Amino acid sequence: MTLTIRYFAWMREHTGTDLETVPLPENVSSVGDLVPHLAAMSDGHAQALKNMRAVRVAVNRTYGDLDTPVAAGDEVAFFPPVTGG
Amino acid sequence: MTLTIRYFAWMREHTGTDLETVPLPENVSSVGDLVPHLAAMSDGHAQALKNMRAVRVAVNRTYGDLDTPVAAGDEVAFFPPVTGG
Amino acid sequence: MAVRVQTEDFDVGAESRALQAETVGGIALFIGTVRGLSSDDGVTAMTLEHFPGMTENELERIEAEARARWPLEDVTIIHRVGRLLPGEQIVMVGTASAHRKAAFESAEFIMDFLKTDAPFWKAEERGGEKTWVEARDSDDTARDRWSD
Amino acid sequence: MAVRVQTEDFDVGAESRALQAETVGGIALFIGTVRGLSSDDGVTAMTLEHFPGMTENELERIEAEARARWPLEDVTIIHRVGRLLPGEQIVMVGTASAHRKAAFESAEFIMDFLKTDAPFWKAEERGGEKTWVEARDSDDTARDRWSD
Repeated sequence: MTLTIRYFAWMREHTGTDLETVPLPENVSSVGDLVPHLAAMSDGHAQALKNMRAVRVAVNRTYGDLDTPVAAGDEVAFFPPVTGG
Repeated sequence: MTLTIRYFAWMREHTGTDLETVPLPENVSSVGDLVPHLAAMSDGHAQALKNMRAVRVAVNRTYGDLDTPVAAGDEVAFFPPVTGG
Repeated sequence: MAVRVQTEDFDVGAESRALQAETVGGIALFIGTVRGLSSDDGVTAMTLEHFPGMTENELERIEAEARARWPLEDVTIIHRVGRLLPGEQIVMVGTASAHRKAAFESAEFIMDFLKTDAPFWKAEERGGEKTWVEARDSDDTARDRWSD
Repeated sequence: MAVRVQTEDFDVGAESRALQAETVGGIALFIGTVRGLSSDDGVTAMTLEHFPGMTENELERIEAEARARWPLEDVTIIHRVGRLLPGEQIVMVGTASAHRKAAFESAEFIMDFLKTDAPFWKAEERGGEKTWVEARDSDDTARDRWSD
């Protein structure tokens, strides 16, 4: 009953990790439910997840948003708006 | 008191020449005035210049039309709509 | 699907030849490069990070959308990652079609969506300082004009 | 002004590198090729004729108009003449700019005007028969959309 969480770019630098496995908290069924639990993990996490309007989310490598469902075994990735090309 | 006349592509094949020097006919002051004189030079010329709506004109290497002035020493080129690229 | 994410450079001439075929009349290529010191505010290097697995999925999805919109014979999308110096090539999009309009439009479409949807991030170095590049609204605008 | 009319082939990779510079962020290239036998109604070769002197003037005029409309760092226009076989390269337009939109749009603009204004004519061979290609209304339409 775990989730895989990924962070990229400046969010990775704030959280200090690019990949972590966390237990699926009770009563979490969407990305929006999950974010406060992750933000509570460290000051860096809180900093990274402070402004969710500036963050993009992918669940199982497909773009989602705060309403996207999450369930045990899912990979949830957080990253800034992209700047490639 | 001559003009240099050039023909390209199928017009060149009809007239049988890519370049000819002709005396500037009397009372010719525009491309439109000139065309009947050229068309009278041979059956091939007549054929090439039969439908002037299908022909483009350049005087001294700049696009013109039937109203463009011509004077002694000018180069007048006739060619089909272009098809390069 | 011809999508590649790689650290090594690519050869535009070879990529152009690979897009050529009996049925192709026009090839459109776009090459994005790292702007140099003199152009800008003193960028000395750039590092490109991406989300392996998701990046390829997104590029293939963008390619598939382009192929659904235009009659394309072939498509190549190459994006480099890692550290790049001014003047280096970052990205290439190539499209081959019987007709030039389809080649041009689809290459621009792919670049516009790549810029907003493919999970790449650029960090710029200026002297010893590293700064993450911020996304530009103009890239969203460029993408959104395809949605009519 | 980088305008060339030539019988010999050109190297897209070398041309792309030549367009690169400190101030360049994007290079757009278009390569027109001779469509092959299988695509079409059996063209076995193509001959391109042009009006030496006027051709170069027109290409330089088109380049100058593109440079007046977009902030371009560099432009290359190469057009081959003579006899070409299926698969061979006919034309290349390359534009380099700080910004991709300028590079894309200006390359398409140059191709559209080249197609209608540069004095080149194509004759196609099918077996022993030679036919002059007729101009297409769609090329005039493509050019005219730039006039607003």
